[in-house]
Amino acid sequence: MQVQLMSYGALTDVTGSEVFELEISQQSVTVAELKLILLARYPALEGKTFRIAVNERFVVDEFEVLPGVIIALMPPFSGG
Amino acid sequence: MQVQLMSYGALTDVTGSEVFELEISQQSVTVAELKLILLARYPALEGKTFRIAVNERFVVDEFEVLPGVIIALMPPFSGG
Amino acid sequence: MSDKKPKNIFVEGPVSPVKIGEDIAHHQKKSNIGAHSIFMGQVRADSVDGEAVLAIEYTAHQEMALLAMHEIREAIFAKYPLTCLHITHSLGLVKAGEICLFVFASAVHRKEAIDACEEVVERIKKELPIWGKELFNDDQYQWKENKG
Amino acid sequence: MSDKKPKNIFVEGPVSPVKIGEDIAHHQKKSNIGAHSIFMGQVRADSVDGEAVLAIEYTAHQEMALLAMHEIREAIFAKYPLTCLHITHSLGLVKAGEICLFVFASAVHRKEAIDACEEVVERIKKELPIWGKELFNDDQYQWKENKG
Repeated sequence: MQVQLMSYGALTDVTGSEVFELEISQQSVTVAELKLILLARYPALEGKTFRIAVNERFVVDEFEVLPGVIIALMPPFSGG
Repeated sequence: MQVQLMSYGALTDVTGSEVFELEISQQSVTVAELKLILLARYPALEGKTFRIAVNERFVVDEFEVLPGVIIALMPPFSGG
Repeated sequence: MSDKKPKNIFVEGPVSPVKIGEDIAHHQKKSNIGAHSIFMGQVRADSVDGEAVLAIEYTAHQEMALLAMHEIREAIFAKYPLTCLHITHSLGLVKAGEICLFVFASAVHRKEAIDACEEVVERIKKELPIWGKELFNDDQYQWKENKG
Repeated sequence: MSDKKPKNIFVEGPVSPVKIGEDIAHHQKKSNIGAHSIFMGQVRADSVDGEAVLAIEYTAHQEMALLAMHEIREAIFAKYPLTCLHITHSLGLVKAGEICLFVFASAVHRKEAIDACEEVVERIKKELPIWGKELFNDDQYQWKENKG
């Protein structure tokens, strides 16, 4: 399946782009599995603190990522 | 002796004037004695909360009031 | 004479919002400031026995108020690392809806600016010899009382 | 559709002090307001390795930020009896000395306005998905970090 990703803040330096796509061999993965896939593709993510939102909602590691969703990778906020 | 008095806030309703003078038979009185003289002259002061400043400094009951000073009668503040 | 002469804080009538905007703009030159905290007191049209407060008339023992404010300033600057602190209080007539008190504290970080501003407001209300006379229709009035 | 649609809080570039003055002026019609508390964040020309921050470039996950802000608003209005609450946050470039955040809380009494304003500022910093990129000379930059 294909998922669309958006990275924010310092993570855009790691992913190289604010918006990108990821081809995943399975038709569904958990957020925990997605993190491993991302780490394999972007080793510089190692040790970085970030939260994951799926379709504008923060999700836990057990959350099921399905085709067509939009995933946001968000480092600690620094507004204000 | 003669002392000059200034009253502020709600006390001006009691003294009838913001600036007034008081003729005192002694040449020096304590603040405690001054309060009794004021109460005799303005019975409506009875029960009112107010602080006394002499020449722009708050003073205690034992403070000696001498001729020529300016006395301020100040009810609780209500600025802001 | 000390060069730390008490600053005037009084203006005749209300504090102007345009003036407040200009004050804020003037602080943009100070590029070490990270946070501003502002408090404004505004005259409320409180209803007393069915009559609304139309205005408050402020009087003060000005010399003592400026001395007290000076002491508060010194204490606040000793306690908080502020960049600057500006205070304006009205004298005379301030109509309902108009601003009677403006406190403006600026610092590198937000915590100091916020805490200093609040403490200054509390101390002004408690320690400055200023009195408000709440005016109603038909020359009726009552003396304002600050809640603890 | 709910009529409690999240309000926009974002402006492109800095928050204008003139606009802030106008906002304050508009509140003079509300004669039940007794106290306003304002917080403003200003971009500091912090020095890092001898280089000064020239500007901060803000980006946000706008949809999530507006939803988070909406939740904060609801919680604040449930907790404090406020008359009104206005928030503006910059997106894009804000130069050193310019204002990037404006929080404006108004209430009948000062305590509520002051406490609500401070809580909103803290929650905005912690909960809104907004990021600042601190820009130096020669295309150098570092990502801003908010202290706890």
